Amino acid sequence: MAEAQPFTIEQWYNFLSEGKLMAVRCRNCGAKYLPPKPVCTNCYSRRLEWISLKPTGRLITYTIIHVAPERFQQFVPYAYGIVEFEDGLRLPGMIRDIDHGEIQIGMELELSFEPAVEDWPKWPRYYFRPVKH
Amino acid sequence: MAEAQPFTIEQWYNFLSEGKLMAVRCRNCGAKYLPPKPVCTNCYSRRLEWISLKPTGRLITYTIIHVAPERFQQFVPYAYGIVEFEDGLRLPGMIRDIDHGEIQIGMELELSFEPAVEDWPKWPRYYFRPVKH
Amino acid sequence: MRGKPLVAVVSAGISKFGRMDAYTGRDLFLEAVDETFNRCPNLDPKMDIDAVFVGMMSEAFEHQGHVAPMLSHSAGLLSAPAIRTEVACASSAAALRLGIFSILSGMYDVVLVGGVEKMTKRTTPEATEFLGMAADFPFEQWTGVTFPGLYALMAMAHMHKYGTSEEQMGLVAVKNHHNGALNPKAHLQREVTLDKVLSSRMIAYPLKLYDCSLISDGASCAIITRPDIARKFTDTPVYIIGSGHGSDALGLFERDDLTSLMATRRAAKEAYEMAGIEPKDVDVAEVHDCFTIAEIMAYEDLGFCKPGEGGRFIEDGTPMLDGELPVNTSGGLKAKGHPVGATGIAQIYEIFLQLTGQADKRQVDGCRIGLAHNVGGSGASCFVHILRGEM
Amino acid sequence: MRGKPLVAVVSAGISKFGRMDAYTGRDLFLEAVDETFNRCPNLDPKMDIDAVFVGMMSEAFEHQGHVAPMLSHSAGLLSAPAIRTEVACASSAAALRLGIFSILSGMYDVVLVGGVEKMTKRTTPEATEFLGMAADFPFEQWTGVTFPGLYALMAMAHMHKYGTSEEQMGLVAVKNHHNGALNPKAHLQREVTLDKVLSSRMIAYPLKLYDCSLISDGASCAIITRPDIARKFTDTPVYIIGSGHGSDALGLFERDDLTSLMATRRAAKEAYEMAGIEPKDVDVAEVHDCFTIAEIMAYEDLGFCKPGEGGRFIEDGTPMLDGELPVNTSGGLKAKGHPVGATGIAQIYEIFLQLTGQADKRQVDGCRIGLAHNVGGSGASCFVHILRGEM
Ligand SMILES: [Zn+2]
Ligand SMILES: [Zn+2]
Repeated sequence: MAEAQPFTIEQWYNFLSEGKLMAVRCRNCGAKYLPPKPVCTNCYSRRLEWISLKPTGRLITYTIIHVAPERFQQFVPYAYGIVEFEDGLRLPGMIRDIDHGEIQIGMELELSFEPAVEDWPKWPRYYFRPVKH
Repeated sequence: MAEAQPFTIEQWYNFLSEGKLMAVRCRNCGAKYLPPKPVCTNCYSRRLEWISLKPTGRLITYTIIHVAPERFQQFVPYAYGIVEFEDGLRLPGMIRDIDHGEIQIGMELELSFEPAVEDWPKWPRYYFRPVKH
Repeated sequence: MRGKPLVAVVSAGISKFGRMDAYTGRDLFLEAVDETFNRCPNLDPKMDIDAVFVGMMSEAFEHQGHVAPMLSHSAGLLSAPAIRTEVACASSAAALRLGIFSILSGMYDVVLVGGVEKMTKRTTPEATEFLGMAADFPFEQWTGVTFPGLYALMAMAHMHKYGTSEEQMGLVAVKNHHNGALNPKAHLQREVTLDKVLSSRMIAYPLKLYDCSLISDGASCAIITRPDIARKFTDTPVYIIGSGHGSDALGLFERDDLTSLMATRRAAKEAYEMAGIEPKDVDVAEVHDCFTIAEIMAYEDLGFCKPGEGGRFIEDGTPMLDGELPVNTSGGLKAKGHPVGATGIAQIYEIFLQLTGQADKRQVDGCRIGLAHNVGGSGASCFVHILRGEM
Repeated sequence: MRGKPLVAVVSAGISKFGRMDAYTGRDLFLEAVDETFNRCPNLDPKMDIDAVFVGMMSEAFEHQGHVAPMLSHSAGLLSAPAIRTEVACASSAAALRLGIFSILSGMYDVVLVGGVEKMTKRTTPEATEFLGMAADFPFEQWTGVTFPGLYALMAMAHMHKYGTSEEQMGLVAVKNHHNGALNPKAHLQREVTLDKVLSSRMIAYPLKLYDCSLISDGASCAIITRPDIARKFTDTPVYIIGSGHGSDALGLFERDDLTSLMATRRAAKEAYEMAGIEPKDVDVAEVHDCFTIAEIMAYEDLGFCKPGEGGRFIEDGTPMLDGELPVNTSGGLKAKGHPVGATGIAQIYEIFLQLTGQADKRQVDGCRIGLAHNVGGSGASCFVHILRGEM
């Protein structure tokens, strides 16, 4: 448990704040994890490595949220969806910089990287936006 | 469940904000409750009544609190104890208006009544102080 | 042995559901306990009850953890040790399942199971925040999803894959409000039209206000015993003959299929097999309609209809009060209300009433097999219980 | 049948306890699970484990409820249904007890039980606030008490009634730091002098900083099975032969006696009777030393000495590592650390190591009977488990 870059969610957000979308790969069995985890739970090996993912993927499903908790009230109404990257790895998040009427299941979206917040949990945020070709 | 003055904790704090220390008595078996409850759990009768208690009692045990959560930080260090009223009914609370060195187990204290706060849970607070003879 | 009674339900009770301004959680719980004891005069609470299992979702609403001994003591059961179970909105079904295990283990003979949630003293943004804590924090809460949002993501996937319509979802709300209007304990006791549902304000597209269950205060309670001693307490015991529990990934994004809850399918399989029955044998069901799409998915995942046919199932009228398989006769979470920790046992209460002929205006004639389906969060937990009456 | 094994513990593991900056709760849990699986190569986690019960005290620290399926899935056990238990600081002992019930019920053969709490990423006022939620809100939290404050009220009553001294309490801290210094998993691995304890800063008179347990991150895990299949998994199973659970009023002010925990006395009575042993038969014990006064009360309530003699019991050296009945060989909550939800099973882990001769520098020679005592909050919940090794 003394790795310089432990295979944990905290470290994943550290990478995100450096502009990197990362996942964990097991060097024993090849299983990939997003969210990351410190042990491969396919083969229970600890021979893990960080791999970077291309930060663009396909929209699986989405919604438009009109009622939100306090801290997201400023964005209402906002689009929110699940995006699938390579190897079936997925993340959920807000979809911005797009007309809500133009959102379609199956469309390509890319991940944006935001700075980390000051207070707990001191993580950066991220969101999705249309790919600029 | 449609009583004007239901036998609940909410109603107990309503009474407190009116300067009344109340308890619940069962008219069936005579059991007394502080905290109040809407059913006598000695005999499971609902024939209850509110009774008022004399707001002075005897200190059972106490401490001096030096580390407190945010909202009580302003009072640190503060004395805190458990006071027993008539019939063995007890309440815990801060002890104020007294030198900490003069606090003694067994001493007589009286309840103070404070106004209700604005935000949740909209209850008044109370504390204990030496009886002014 | 299939269909063998696991335990008997000998009594049950719930508080009024709704906005109960004068009541804290422990006071509501005592109301549910009081109805339960009143229905069962042969029970001596202090002598007979061996233990208490109680479900509550969140300590945040009343800033109160460690509620199990508090509720047990407040109900006058100081000598019955008490444990809280938490699996979000399925917390009290978990309490029931563990109560069943504890009786089967031989450690206890009579157990009080219950649930409670006191929600309405908080603002709507606060309640949204507290309920949201049952979603994955690092990836779901942190990125701005809400519970209606999570079910909306499933609704969109279901519509996309199967052509399920907003009208079909709306019909679930119409049905459940119809039933709720017949239930004096329900939070909302009034009918709604499909038009009103469809024109209600948007919460998370495509889910509108009337697609969402209610934020309510409430508590629930049941007494379960060893089957062989049930008649000491009542002449009309109801037997639990199947209990199923399934789990899934917490994050919706970590699940393969977004149009079905694997946790429900697993729980249903376990419960049906234990009970030795099939979906077609169910006479009356309480299912987890936290959102209308959830009830449609429940029809499919419980095997009442095929995958993708949940929309047509409600259109055809099968789950109506006068249909072939009445679903949510109580009004469901939609109209009866959804004090989350109380919901699982409140479903058992409704099935208990139905199977003992005590459901008054919403009584289903000649029902013998009842099913209760309770889901936690966006579907990472599910419990299915199957009950059999003696009528 | 007295002393009959209820279940076997075939493996156990804990994460490092302490300030684990890089780890969220689920990552810590996986660390505990990983040690557990490594100690038990004959176990096939995905095939063998039927269910997961996990204790966690508060959703507030990580803004995360519904943790049971999250932890189970994160540990690779997607098909094992998972339930969280919560009774404050005794949450994972509750998970163990329900795991035992579930095996005795015949529903499961192999169960993973565990606990977790991730506490140190929050500020001390936040942690004080979150821990405080396990006290009665309407009368205790609302009027300004803290957890050190509640135990200080008991300490004052104990001192007043029995003449117990601050020095005697301090000796508990000295002992537990001595043991913690021998435990590589402990949060603080250094000895302290009585002088340092007595001169540390006041937290809640008469309790000083070194009278208080640590705010720590950590997770714990154990595998329990039907006794008759235990040897499939290990050559050195440890048997749980007694399980006791007691509850009390949540509010300290509602209890008759402030110098003793009725919940402990009840749990101990049940556990001793089930195990068919007496306090003098215990060879090694982990007791709930959230504050030094709690360990002194535990000596008395567990029957290791008479009421009021707990202070002399530590003075006489009986619970020292080389004494007649070593208590908290792990360092206890005081030095090993107190990630509250993890504590109950972490005690089982220490007893498992002791009874299988794996406790290294802190090994108690020839121990056969071990006891674990886990208290929730200010004493409204208590669990006692008695374990027997084969050595
Ligand atoms: Zn692998
Ligand atoms: Zn009475």
